[in-house]
Amino acid sequence: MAPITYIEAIRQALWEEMESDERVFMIGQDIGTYGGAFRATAGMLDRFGPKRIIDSPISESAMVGTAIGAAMMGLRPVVEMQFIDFIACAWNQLFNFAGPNHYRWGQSVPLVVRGPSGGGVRGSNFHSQNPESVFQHGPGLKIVVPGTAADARGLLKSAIRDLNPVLFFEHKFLYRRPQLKQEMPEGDGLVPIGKANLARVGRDLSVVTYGAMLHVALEAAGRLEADGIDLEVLDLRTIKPLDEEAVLATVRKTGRAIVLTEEQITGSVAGDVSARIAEKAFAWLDSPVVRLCCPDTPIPYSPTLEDAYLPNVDKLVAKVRELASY
Amino acid sequence: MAPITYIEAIRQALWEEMESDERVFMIGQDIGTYGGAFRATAGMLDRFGPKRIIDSPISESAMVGTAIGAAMMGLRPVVEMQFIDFIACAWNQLFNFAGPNHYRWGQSVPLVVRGPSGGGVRGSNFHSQNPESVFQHGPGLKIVVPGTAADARGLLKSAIRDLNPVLFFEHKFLYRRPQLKQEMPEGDGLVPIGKANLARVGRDLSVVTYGAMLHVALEAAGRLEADGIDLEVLDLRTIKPLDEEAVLATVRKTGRAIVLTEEQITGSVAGDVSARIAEKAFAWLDSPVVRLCCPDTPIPYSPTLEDAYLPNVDKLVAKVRELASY
Amino acid sequence: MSKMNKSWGPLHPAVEKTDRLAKTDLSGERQRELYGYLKLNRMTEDRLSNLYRQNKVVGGLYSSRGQEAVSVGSAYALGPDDVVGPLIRNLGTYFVRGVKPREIMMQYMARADGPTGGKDVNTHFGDLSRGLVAPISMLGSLIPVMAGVALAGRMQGKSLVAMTYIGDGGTSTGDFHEGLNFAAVLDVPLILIVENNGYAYSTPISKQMKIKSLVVRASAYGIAGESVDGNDVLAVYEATRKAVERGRNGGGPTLIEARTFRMKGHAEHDDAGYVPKELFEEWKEKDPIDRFERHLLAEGLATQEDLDAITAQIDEELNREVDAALASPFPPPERAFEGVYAVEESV
Amino acid sequence: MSKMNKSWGPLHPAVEKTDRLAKTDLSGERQRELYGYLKLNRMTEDRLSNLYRQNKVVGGLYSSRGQEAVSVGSAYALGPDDVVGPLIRNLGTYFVRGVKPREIMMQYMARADGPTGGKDVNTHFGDLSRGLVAPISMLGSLIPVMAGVALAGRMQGKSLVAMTYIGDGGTSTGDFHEGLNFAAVLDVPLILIVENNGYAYSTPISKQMKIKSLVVRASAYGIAGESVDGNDVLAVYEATRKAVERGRNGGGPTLIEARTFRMKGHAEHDDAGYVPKELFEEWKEKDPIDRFERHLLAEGLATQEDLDAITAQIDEELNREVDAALASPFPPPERAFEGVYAVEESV
Ligand SMILES: Cc1ncc(C[n+]2csc(CCOP(=O)(O)OP(=O)(O)O)c2C)c(N)n1
Ligand SMILES: Cc1ncc(C[n+]2csc(CCOP(=O)(O)OP(=O)(O)O)c2C)c(N)n1
Ligand SMILES: [Mg+2]
Ligand SMILES: [Mg+2]
Repeated sequence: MAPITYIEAIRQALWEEMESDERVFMIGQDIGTYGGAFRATAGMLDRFGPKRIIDSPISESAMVGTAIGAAMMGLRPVVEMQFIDFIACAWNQLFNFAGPNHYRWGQSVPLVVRGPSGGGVRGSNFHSQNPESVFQHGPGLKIVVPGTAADARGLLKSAIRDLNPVLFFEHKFLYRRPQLKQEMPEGDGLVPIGKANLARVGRDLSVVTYGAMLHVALEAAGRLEADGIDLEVLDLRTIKPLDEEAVLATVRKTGRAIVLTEEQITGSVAGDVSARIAEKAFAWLDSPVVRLCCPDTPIPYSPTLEDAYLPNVDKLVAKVRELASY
Repeated sequence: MAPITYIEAIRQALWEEMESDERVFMIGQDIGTYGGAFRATAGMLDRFGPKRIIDSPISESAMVGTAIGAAMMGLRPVVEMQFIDFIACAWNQLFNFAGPNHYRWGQSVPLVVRGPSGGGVRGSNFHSQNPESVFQHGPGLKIVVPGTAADARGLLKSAIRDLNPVLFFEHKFLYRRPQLKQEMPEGDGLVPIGKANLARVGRDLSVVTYGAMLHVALEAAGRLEADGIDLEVLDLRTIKPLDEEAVLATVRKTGRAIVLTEEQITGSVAGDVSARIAEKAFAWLDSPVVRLCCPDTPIPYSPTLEDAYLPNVDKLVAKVRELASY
Repeated sequence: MSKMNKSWGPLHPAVEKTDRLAKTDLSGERQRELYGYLKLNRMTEDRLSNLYRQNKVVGGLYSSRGQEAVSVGSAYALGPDDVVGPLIRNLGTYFVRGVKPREIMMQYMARADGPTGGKDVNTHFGDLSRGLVAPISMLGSLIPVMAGVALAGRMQGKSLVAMTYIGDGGTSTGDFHEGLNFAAVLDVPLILIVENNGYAYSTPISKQMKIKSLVVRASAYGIAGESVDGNDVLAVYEATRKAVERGRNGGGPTLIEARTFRMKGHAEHDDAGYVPKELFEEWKEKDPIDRFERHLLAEGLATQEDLDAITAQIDEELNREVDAALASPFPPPERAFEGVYAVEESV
Repeated sequence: MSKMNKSWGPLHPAVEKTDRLAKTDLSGERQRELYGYLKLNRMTEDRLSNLYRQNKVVGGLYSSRGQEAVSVGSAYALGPDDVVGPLIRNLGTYFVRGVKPREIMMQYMARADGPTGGKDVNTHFGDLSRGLVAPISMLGSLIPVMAGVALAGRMQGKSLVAMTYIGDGGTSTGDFHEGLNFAAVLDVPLILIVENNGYAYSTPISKQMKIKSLVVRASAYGIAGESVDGNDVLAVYEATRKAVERGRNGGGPTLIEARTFRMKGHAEHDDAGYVPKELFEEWKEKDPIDRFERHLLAEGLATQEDLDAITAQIDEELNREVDAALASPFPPPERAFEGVYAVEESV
């Protein structure tokens, strides 16, 4: 089969799960007639009908609440946030209802909330957020952040089949990158939630990352070869539950770590990963654990400002050089 | 003047700021006639009248939204959450409206949202939360977490006078502890936001903490004297902006750190503090940076369960002993 | 205070003192059953108050005294496959769904054998095999969730209806609006019982909203609405029965305002000093159980002996229930760390 | 699609095609001023479309074509001390408040000299000295915020009113409900213009709500409500003027539904293929600017030459504005790191 983009892989995963499991249905704004703001559900209304492709009012809290109720009844709702930033309006339902439910009274809530996250597209502060940083604290939630097309497909399928509430944060900067086109594996190509992927094997320093930053890390690794620095790149893929073993393993191997993420640095996933390293791989560390993130500002709009705000290959290369000579 | 409790100190701060600045007013559920679920506003309706003590409908998002509007107009609203857990329903207003506003278009939003947080009172998952962990990521917000009566008063006054949106998380377990009774300083006794307090000077190991856990740390310190272990205890007091210098200073001095907080460990403030230490005080570290927090579960109700869930003196003492011999 | 009282009074359509209750086709036997649930509700709460005074209740204690007819009457109109999401003041609903008093008691006392094993508090438990969904504390949140239950039922080809409750105070939440509008636009069989008891904690409805009756909110969503005497168990039952029928027949959601009164404080610790005494006196006259008793006697559906026998039987049952609940230990500490994620299907 | 169309049609009370506009006391001069704002709104958007095609607009571009009368008519009824929180489709409101086209253009083009210096996008800026509060993207959020502005005004002894907008789609948010109820119960002078243009992105109102007109929502909060022809600038102006008067006199909030139509896609990239062509044709006939033009001519308030002169003058102004906007550079990168916290009073 022909290689497909990240967003096509998402659409394929949705489509196939809708085909194979009639419990799966979707709720989202403009996902029916329009096929979704990013076309993730294009054609689905015709194929699956309005009972399973539900065009929603602008009510994120009710979208998620409704999904919770339906999930408890045995269905498999998938909620699309038009932009993931609007998940803020469903915070309470996710953080307080969906997440703790199984612990509280034993009732599973198998649902997925998915949508476009991330910056680099000049979306400004309300169309560029990365909400994994705030949701990682929520007991009972799972958080998935695919960085490649095959992972997007395989992880989304796993998310839909999971018995727990899964937040599936797609990176919109990756949606149509031609470089990310990939052939999909035969069959389901399920990728397990909770398993990181060693995206590049290296010797000298570990970059722990995910999402769009994965590609920054890989590009930097290529550039640093010339310096004789051999980067190892770990793609977390899942933020919660985190594959701590994989994180510790790479750091124990290289002795040096940079956690590279696209989020404001305070309260970041990077901080959490870094804390685990400092606590559990301390004896193996040859240098400080460095977080390369965004500054603690809202996400600015102007290209000059957003470029200054986002991590990039230059910034990573500089950090690696600094750290390698520590 | 006679020593007063933590909650009385809060009431005093509110009262005095209401007296001295007519721009200050309050919005909250049952804060008028009833004087607040925890009596923080007792007597205020009579003194200040219903225009400045506004009994609110059950609309946390509108409470905060209204406060934002009033703050932009030059007033100084103080919003009470009946239990801080309900701040979840105002997440979007705080995270997306109040926090980023000044960065986005230069308009300050001087407001305070305050209320009872924290566990240990058998409140179960929706009356025991510590929301600093999730809000710490929000650009533009300030977060204050007093651990003593005098700090509660001095920091609340500073919060009300601050030009930015300040989340003021009181610990309800401390509200009426007789041991916390303190004489208030003369005058305003302002405590600056953003300044940690070295609550105990020690030699061997730093415990970085705040809120109710401050007292756990101090009690453990007393107990550990018998072992010949001399704890230094740093009370953060402010979570955002964090007094990173004070954190690094104590760690550089003792070479060992435990970050002790009452929050689920993943995505915690403890993780963030720990990451800063691992990045910026690495060369001074003699042992891993340890986070002593709660497990990644909702907050359970039953005393046996909640006691197992919460950090306490025994757990801290054990960790310190383990780490001291690293 | 007296101003508050005055402004509150007219906002709250007076509930008739009369013993003439709503017309119903319910048999005498079923009406006696209803009576049993009402008494079970009240008598269990009396026992809980005792346990509270003995410091056996770990957290707060909430009472539905004076409002029992709302929970019992509405729940009684549901079928076995329907699903309901009660709130903290809907003990009666739990009983009608088959929950035993010991379950509630163990929840309040945080015991190992309670439905959540001590993990959560009071009525915060559910059980879909009995058609029960647990609330969270954040008021309003259950409304969209129960809309989802109703939607799922329809998608699964079941003819179930979903029902939940909200207080006058809880109607001010965003989720009330989003949930009802969502249910309306999807036309799902959701019944929302708006329990208008005049107060939200200490806040009278005059400070909660500017409208006189909550039933006008139904038209804001284009759904059916009815306002009933919430202290008449038959009126509540009949209104709910009609709403259930409407829901099953594809008629979409119904909002039912039940006008009632909270005869105690917000919780056991609250003496409700902010409620004018006359209101308590006025509403004592309208006590839903007393009224129903008088109705049963007047209509010849029960003798005083019948009623006494029901009461005595409940009393005895409650002795056993209290003993059983007290016999349950606190949960072992390790349980705190278990069960965050589901590893097998719940349904 | 045609089903959607049908179901949408009757939900949306037809706006008269007639040129007979609402009665007003506005002088000819002021009506010509209104006309100028309408044209400025539309012509600026045409320029923005050009800039967009030239890839000068950094993000998306949103148009209010066909809805100009709502923004302009409502804003024109405000006084200098009133405060308004416009949304993305309320360019006209910004102009009436004294904003210059270059400010909007620089916002869209992310330039250093725009009101946010490139930090935020399009109409996401405010300026209290001109009575403007910036929106955030999350629809509904501005409603409680503007209630707070109104409350503050009253507390400060000013007689200001606060006004904001919401689309038919945005009415489904929790904040719409919480904010309006809050404003109602506090009786603050908030005016909410519900801009019912039949669609939220691709979603017709039949999928957004089950009601036929949004003005019924006013009664759900016990506040004044009115539904007006949103393509008649005078009708919008007059309804708002009355609401302003009501608000200033302590009469509390008003909800005004303005019935209109979005003549382009949701944003420049959207061809609105989901909107039946006939609707566009139908509404083209009701174009608010054409209608107002015919009114001015018919009533003898302006000659064709007057109108042409206004247009020519705006055209010239816009040449200068575009040049000025294009002359502004992108902001220096360091600015990204500045200004998170306020260090001095803004007001
Ligand atoms: C969103 C939210 N805010 C605040 C609270 C705190 N609280 C618990 S019950 C209550 C009053 C509820 O009043 P009402 O809805 O009228 O129900 P009633 O207690 O009268 O049955 C409040 C404010 C809450 N549970 N949820
Ligand atoms: C809370 C929220 N959810 C989703 C969106 C994405 N979104 C932006 S505009 C829009 C449609 C808005 O429709 P309407 O309110 O009718 O306004 P109109 O575009 O017609 O002016 C949507 C869904 C948003 N801005 N806010
Ligand atoms: Mg009530
Ligand atoms: Mg619209």
